[in-house]
Amino acid sequence: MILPGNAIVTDATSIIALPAAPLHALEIWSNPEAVAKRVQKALGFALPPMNRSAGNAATTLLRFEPTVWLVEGDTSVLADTLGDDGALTAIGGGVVRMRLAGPHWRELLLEGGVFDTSAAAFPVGATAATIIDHVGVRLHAQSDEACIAYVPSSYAEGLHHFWEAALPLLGA
Amino acid sequence: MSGPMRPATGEETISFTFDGTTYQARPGDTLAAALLANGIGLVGRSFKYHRPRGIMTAGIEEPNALVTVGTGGRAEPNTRATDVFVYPGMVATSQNRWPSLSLDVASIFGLAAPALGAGFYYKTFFGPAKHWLRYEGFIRRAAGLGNAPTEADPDNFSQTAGFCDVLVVGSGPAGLKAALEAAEAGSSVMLVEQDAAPGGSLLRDPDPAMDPAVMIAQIKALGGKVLLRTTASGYWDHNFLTLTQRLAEPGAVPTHGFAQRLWHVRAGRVILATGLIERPVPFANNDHPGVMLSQAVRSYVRRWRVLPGKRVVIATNNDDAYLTAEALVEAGAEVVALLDARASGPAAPAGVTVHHDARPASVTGRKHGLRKVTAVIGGSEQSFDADLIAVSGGFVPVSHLHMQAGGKLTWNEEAQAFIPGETPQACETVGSALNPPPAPAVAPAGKAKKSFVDFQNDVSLADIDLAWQEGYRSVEHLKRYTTLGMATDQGKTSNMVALSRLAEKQRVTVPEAGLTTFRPPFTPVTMGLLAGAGARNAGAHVRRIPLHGLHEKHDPIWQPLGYWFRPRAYPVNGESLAEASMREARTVRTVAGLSDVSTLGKFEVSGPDAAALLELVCATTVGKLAIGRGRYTFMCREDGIVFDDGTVWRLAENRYLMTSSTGGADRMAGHLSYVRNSLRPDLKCSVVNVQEHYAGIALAGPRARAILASLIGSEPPRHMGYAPATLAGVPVHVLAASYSGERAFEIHVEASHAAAVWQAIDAATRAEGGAPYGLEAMELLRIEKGHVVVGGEVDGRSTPHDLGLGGMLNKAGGFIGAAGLTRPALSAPGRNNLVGLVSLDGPIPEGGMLIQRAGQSPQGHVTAAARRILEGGAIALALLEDGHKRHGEELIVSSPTRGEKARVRVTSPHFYDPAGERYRD
Amino acid sequence: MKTPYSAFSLLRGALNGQKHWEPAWRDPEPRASYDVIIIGGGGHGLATAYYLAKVHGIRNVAVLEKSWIGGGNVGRNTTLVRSNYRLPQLHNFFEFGLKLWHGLSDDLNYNVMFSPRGAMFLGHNDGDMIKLAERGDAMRCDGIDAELLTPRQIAKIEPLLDLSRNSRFPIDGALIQWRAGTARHDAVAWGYARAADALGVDIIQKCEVTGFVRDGNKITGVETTRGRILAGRTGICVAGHSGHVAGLAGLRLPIESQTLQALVTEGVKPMVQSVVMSQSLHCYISQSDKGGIVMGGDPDNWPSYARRGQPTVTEGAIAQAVTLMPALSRLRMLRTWSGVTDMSFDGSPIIGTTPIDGLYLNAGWCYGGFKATPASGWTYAHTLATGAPHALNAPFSLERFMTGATIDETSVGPMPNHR
Amino acid sequence: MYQITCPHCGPRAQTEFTYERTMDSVVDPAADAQTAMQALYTRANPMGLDEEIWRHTYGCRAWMVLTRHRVTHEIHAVRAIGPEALP
Repeated sequence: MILPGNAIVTDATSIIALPAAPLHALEIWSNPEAVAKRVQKALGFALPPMNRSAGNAATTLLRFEPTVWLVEGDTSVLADTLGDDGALTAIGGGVVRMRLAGPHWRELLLEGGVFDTSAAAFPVGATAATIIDHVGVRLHAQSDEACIAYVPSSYAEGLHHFWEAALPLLGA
Repeated sequence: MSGPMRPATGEETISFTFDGTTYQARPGDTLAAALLANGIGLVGRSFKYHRPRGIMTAGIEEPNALVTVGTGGRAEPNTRATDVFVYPGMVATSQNRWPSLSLDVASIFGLAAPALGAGFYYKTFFGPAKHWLRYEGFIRRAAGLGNAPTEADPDNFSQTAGFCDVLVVGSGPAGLKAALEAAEAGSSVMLVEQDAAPGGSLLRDPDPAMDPAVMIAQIKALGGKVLLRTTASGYWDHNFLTLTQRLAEPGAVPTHGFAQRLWHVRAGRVILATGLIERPVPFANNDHPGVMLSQAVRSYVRRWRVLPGKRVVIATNNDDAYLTAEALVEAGAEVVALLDARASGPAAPAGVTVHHDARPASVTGRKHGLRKVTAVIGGSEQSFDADLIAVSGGFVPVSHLHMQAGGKLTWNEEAQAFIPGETPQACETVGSALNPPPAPAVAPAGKAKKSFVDFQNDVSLADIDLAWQEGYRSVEHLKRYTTLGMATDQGKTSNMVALSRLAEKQRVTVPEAGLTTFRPPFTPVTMGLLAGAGARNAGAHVRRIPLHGLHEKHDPIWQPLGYWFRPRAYPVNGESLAEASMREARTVRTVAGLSDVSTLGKFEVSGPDAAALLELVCATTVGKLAIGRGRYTFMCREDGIVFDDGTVWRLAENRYLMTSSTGGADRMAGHLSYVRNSLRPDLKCSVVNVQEHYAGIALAGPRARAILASLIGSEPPRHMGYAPATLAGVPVHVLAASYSGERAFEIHVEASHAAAVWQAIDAATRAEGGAPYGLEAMELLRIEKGHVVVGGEVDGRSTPHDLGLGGMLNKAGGFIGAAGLTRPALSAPGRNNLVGLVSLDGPIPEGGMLIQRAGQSPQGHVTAAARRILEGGAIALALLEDGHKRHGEELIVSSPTRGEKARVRVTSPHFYDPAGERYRD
Repeated sequence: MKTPYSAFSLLRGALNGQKHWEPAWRDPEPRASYDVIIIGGGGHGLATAYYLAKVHGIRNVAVLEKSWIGGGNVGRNTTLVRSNYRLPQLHNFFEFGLKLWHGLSDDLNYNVMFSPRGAMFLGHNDGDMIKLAERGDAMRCDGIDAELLTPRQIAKIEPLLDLSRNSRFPIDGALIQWRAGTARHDAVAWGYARAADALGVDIIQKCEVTGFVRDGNKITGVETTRGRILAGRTGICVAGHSGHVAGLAGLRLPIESQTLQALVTEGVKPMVQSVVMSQSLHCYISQSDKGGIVMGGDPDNWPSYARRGQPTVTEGAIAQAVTLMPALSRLRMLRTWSGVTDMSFDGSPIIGTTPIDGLYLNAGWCYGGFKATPASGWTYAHTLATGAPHALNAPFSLERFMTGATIDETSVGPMPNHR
Repeated sequence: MYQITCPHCGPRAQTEFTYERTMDSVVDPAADAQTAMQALYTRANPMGLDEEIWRHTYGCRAWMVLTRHRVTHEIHAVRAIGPEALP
């Protein structure tokens, strides 16, 4: 049962929409190994495997799909690495990045969800696409204190309200 | 009946009301315990005959003591008094009685009972259906139980995902042990208990070797999650379970606004420690207040320190009831007789007379309890003065979840019970449900007519006999004919009693007689909980367009379109929708207007095989487009029917933009993905959904080109041309496409920068005398131009030819739908074709039927109606049988539901600038 | 001759302990051969047998049921009866049935409790209202009752609907068919069984068809768990399992089996008067005579023969229902159940001949078969008696899919799961 | 609610997935009309195992073929379909 007094912990959980940032879909349709090598050379780090992230100060790559990476930040070095094996397409206008911060973000994401966000199943550095309250969202476990949710812009306000409403339940 | 024993600890610190009278209760009391402590035995009325009913059990299986708890939007009708814990200020009200619980007029139905046996309603009330409706109104008012609230629910309900290695259901001795063992082995454990206190049978029969509180603390210390007041209500495929957790008692104001929580749990393994439910005993008037299950009596005495009766008869066919005798004697009650149906039994407590080969035959009662119990002992009748009878007809393992999981049951002859057997899921049953105490079959001793089996639905042994006599012999027929097991207790106390009667009738064993299946939920579940957050929005969030806030400033009329909301019109000076939209359309025809088209489906297709993919999806040729050019296209389903339309633009050598309709955008995204990844994984291309990435702004009208030229500082592309540009300092795509029939452009801009672009175009357009326009004006413009719209003329039943698009089909074929289109009926005469209609008198009712004369079956219907924007006069688009060949014919549009009618002439659907001269430079 | 059902006879029973009632139907052993065998003792099969005997005088008929009669979809639906379809082939067919419903209790001498309490489709915006008007106009032009309601008129019938403007799906109006309503589903199966039995039809329970007896391209009988039974004509009538049974004869059908769930709440005093549906949402709400709110929604959108649904599907339907009628929130879901439905590839049924001589098919009812019971039985009986379809079921041929003459009310095309 | 082991994401809840069609109803765009319509309009619809195309629509968006039992709902096998991809 919920006991009075839990409001103290919930105060520590916040949901903040981050400012718009350049986001691209990087898709590779042929010669994936060769492209991966070229990309690694250009970026200085390897393309992350499924449901993982990798990056440096300028660019973060998040893998949510078998053939597509979400690129956050600078893509200038990538264009030349793809040739006829892949393409970059801008998508940032359609995504709102929401930062769920505080010790209870994993619990918050279980509300209306179906995906196991426990540290064992979804460790720091992992990414996952799932559905929360009927909305398709993509998650990136940044740290034990924060997760970034990539939410379709049109649903961002609805989902924000949904999460705000659920805050009183956290830590129960 | 009962005086409270209640000495020792605890004080009556909680006030609550029942039927308006204030009573006191102790913390931890169920409403049933509190009522008994206050000497109240009459709690409710039965469903059919309105017989007086009391408290029969101490748990979720209670069939009789149903009350409404709470008020207003929080009122919960049909709440089991045995399954609600009293809280300060609780308001409980009895149900299904008028004018009062003790004087219920409808109890006269009991007098008519001989005529109202099982299924009586199938045999009478004949005549026209309308007459039945009248009888039915009376029956409906008499039936039902509590009243539904009439107000909206003020509380929220949470739905939460849960995951664990081991889920243990039930915190009795077996459940506690299993949960602790699993936790000690390093598994993540969830332990759920429907009661507010852990312990299960330990609360009634304490075991010094097991302290529930200590074990719970150990489980928690090992990281286990313990959920009290939580019922595992559904066991679904692949070890998925739904748990319902009460965060506040029925009717109570929840601490944080959430009344209950629904857990969606995926468990590695499930351990069911669900225990037993005691079986009642059929005898005459066995439904009267003062007839109680033996273990329930023991619970009230031991757990709640309430004495439900002072002079008690115990009737049993097993050893367990002897423990009840012990408890009663300890508590100072007089056990006037222990009737044991068996020839022998264990030793009884001192002072208790045991009668063997003894069965209860009938009871008589008074308001809150019994007066007399009559038994058949050895073959002769004997009566006892008693205010309570504690009965035990054996035990039924709680195998509901096991069966929901697909598990089998095996028959245990000794216990006359079905025991959980094999299951196809990772699930096992432990504890007493596997080992019910021996309890032999006993033939009922009382009159069948008043020996109730299903208490709540007033089904007696006689009803079962009648169903059998009339041929309703399969257990499912029996259940449906008599309504047995269909009440809110779902047959928890009645199923086995009924099944043994059926077996007796069939002269077969119980397992041969059959078994009904258990389906979720285990106990009834609040609808608001199942709705969750969706109770407020039907599970459908509103989708906001990027410029929602900007439009809001103009206070537009909003129009829902799927889950989106778009401005329908921007009225000024108190204009109506019709006035505003006509003004906006006129502005577009004469000056220029701008409109938000952000919700259009948009897909970027890139790669060497991009054109090949588009040629597959689009039914028109698109592969030969020059860079910087676009064209109108449409897409067919595999059966050849048009399902969407849009445009395709070649942005660069290997990069295309495809647009599609708003309503079909999600479907198109799935279709494209299927075609690209499933049908043609060999293609070298990428399809990216950019619907939300780009906001879209349409600029249309004779001044549109000049306005745009001034904004981008260069000549915009000619009709069906594409060019990148910079507008208000923001990079944009300019697509010269016209939907309105005027020279027009779509400006696509990254959504996060759309406001600046809209404001710049808006200012420049207004400066020219133009204005923004909404969906309604767009509709007027496109109807006049004869453009089809998905969901209107593109109705999911029309071919390209039907819609006048046949000429644009890719002659080479190879597109999806080409094969389907060859089917003969798709080119047979009599198909509905797109036509225009011009009214010869008044407005044309949209959706109206096209007929030649009154009384005739329709030959078509109006898909969209409008007024001509500059010339005036009513026009419409319609789908008409063989319409292509009927231009010039006069018909009637008839709308009987609206009492409207118009005479019309069939024309071409292109009313405005059919040659397309206005948008060409 | 069976004792006719009447109030008088019930009262007589009050004096004799209702001892004078005979079994509603016999429990005969199967004979070696019949003129017509109907596979499937559901509502449609029993109705077909009844009309074969009553209308066509063909009484040497057996209904073979693998389990107990009425245990399939006729006992698992939400009991809606209506004819308010947009397309003429459908509304004319169902209207013929609706007329039979209105006299069915008398015809069968069994109260099927058909209750014409009205069925309304709510509209939530202008687009919905035009679609509803279009449907109503199509019906009215063909002589079928339909009426548009304003929110104020709706409030009088269903005061507990959320009629406020700030609802997520505000209610702009409705299309009501007053002659539509609900019936007691089990009683329909039992009523037809009792009446057919009285005319000499053999109802054979626990008799599963395991194969067909074939002579070239002709079916001459069936193999069953109770032996071989021969027949002049054999009619499949096993909606939900049509794919399976037709498969025994080597036929592949334009049908995919899916699970459809329904639920009922605990009983409460009258709160829903009519049958409430929605043009934009996918739930339907009515109240049974016992007071339970009966509800359903979309099917589980993938193939299944299990009478076992997924919880999230019903949760979605309940969210819609509670949004429309917030007073449902504190009622409790008492029981859920599932049926297996034949999802056809245009959403309309199939009643008619097959490419195999002597074999007939009644299938593809999607989630709307209950209301069709009388019309389906009537036209299928005609088809089985004459070897050719009745005018009302002629459009519902099996061939239509290959020729393209599909009847697609929801206009979603060949994939039932896209519906 | 099923648990479907996505070849790319591992075990996930069914609500993330959508069912598309059976393998036997895939219409080859190059097929002749008769073959195409047979594929589209007839199904084996077995009361047993069948191969079905599903998509992890609300997850990794990838397509896969499930071998699934129509009565027990047991998923016997899942295999990925689609373009070649890195692990």
